[in-house]
Amino acid sequence: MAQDTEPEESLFEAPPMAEQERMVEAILFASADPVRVAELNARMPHGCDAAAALAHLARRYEGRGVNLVRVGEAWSFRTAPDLGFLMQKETVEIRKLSRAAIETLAIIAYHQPVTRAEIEEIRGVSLSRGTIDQLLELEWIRFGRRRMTPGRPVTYVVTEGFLDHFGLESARDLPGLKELRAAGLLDSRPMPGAEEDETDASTQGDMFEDES
Amino acid sequence: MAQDTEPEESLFEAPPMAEQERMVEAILFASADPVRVAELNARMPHGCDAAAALAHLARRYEGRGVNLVRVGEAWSFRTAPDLGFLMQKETVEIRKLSRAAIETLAIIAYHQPVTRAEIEEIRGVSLSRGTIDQLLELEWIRFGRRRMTPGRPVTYVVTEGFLDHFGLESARDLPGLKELRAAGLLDSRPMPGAEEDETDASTQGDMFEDES
Amino acid sequence: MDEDAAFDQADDPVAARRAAEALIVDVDGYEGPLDMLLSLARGQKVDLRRISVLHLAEQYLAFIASAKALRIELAADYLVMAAWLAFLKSRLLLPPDPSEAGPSGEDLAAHLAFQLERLEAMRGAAARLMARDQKGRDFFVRGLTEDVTRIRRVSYTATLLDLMQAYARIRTKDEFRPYALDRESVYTMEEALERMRGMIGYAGDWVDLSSWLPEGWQLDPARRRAATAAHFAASLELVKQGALEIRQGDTFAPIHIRKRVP
Repeated sequence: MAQDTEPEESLFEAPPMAEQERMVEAILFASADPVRVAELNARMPHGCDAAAALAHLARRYEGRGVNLVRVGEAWSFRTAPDLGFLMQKETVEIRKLSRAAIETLAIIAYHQPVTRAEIEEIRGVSLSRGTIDQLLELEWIRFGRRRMTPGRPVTYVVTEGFLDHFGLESARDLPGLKELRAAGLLDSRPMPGAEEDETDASTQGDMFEDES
Repeated sequence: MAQDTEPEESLFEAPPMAEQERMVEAILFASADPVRVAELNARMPHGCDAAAALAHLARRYEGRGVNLVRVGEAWSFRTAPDLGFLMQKETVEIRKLSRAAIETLAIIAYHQPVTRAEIEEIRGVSLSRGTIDQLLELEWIRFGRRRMTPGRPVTYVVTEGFLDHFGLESARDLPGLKELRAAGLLDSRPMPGAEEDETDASTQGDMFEDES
Repeated sequence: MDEDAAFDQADDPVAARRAAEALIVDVDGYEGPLDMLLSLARGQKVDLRRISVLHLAEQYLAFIASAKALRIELAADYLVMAAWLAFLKSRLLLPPDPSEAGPSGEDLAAHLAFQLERLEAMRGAAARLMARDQKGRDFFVRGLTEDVTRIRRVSYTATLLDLMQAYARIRTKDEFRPYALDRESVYTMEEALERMRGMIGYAGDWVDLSSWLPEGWQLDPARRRAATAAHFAASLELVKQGALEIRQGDTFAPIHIRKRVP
């Protein structure tokens, strides 16, 4: 009896970790875009543990010419940043962003979720329509939840594409985020004498999604 | 040779081989097409030996999920051949057998071995080639012996796979006409358990078209 | 900074004018009044937290005044900011009026300082962000990608019941043939209704219903019967809807219809 069941068990046994590592390696090499852990698990044979395989793989590629990087919930291979000089750049042209667009992007990244009015408040100038459009088109920002304040304004948050472009694991890894927060510079402070609503609004937003 | 290059090497100091390997790795990773050794050398710092770096790199990727392969004069990373299955996503769609196919199958099951001409005579319509092919492909029918009549036509019989699928011990276990009638199968009313739509569909089919 | 020079050399009208003009030209380079204030504040060369908001307000107002003197049109938001700063300045200079409600000059000044500091911080954050390694510039994605090929395999199935029903259907074709209308000679009321609705507008005077039968349905008796019945039923329906009037002079006499004029 035991002999009968043994071969069956081995049928359903997950492949050895070294094999799983090869599989993750192959799948990630085949894709230019980051692949989510869930998708890896779905594509690998039953019983595989993509997360564990990724951990092994990341170690293997440490210091190599290509590195395994995390982008939000997804993973991808990228060439090591110090070797950028070897690459031919004419194929990928980085669009020159306006100063307004860059600042707006930074404000969205650090203050997300943030409304248009808040962006304008921080910059002290109204936002031209093209700025948001451009960032949406680049797929660096997307709409977040509507703010639960009168008018239910839309909010903006950054995307995984943004994280991917700037080599960030998550929005928490934005440079200087902690210092800015500690200095109170990410607070939304209303103008003294202004209505209280605004404070409520930003506090609420913070509660809804601190991180996206 | 070695002596000639030595002074040059010391002048420009080529990066260590491990570094050259990283460079080749990054370039090949990011390139859309296989890269020639000459091009690698041209893109790498002066004094580099792409061929040697490639040899190291090929060894490193031996047995991995992606392999370094030579394509003519050029080199490229490719998915390990045994992992090709990961690049496919298979979905199985289950469809009902067409009316023509099920009728043909029924005739073969009840009358086997049966020739094409006989099937056509019983159904009263000519048999499209696709119908028999489909049943052969499903491995529900196979060729029987040729009939010892002029033209020696091939005959069709049902397979073990057919019996298996329909839960029959043998084709002889299929109920006869009398039994079918007794079971209410000759009634035009929908069978208990049979879907109403289906019955409707087939009835309508009878009215409008003889063969699908 | 140019702005500083503009105010330091106020005694030299030509130099002042030039400097002011240079500043005006620069207005295009500012992203609004807050940006300009930040730029002026940097000129104070102190930590933004210890900036003299009063001095800043004076600098800004002096700039606006010189721009006005040069008859240069300024965007409305620059003027709004000037008005607000003038108000802030008066609040900061005058002793607080206890009868007056609202925030104190210090509160307003502190908020302006906060806004400037926050804008500055965001500028820095943006710069640090853009200085990061960027995809397509510093690091690169896989060049030779492989698409996941989606294979759709179709599998067919049938039940024993299907099989037996199919066989029964074939073997008992004559007796089993389900009841079906001989559609060749059937004209439904729905069809007639549809047809009559389209024609009704033209039936101003009494017409014989039989003349309304469609072509091909007037000669063959079976077809004529079917079409007549359908059109009669449809007529009744239209009468009920108030679109038509119908009459028959005598038993078996021709049936006449006409459009009902409301």
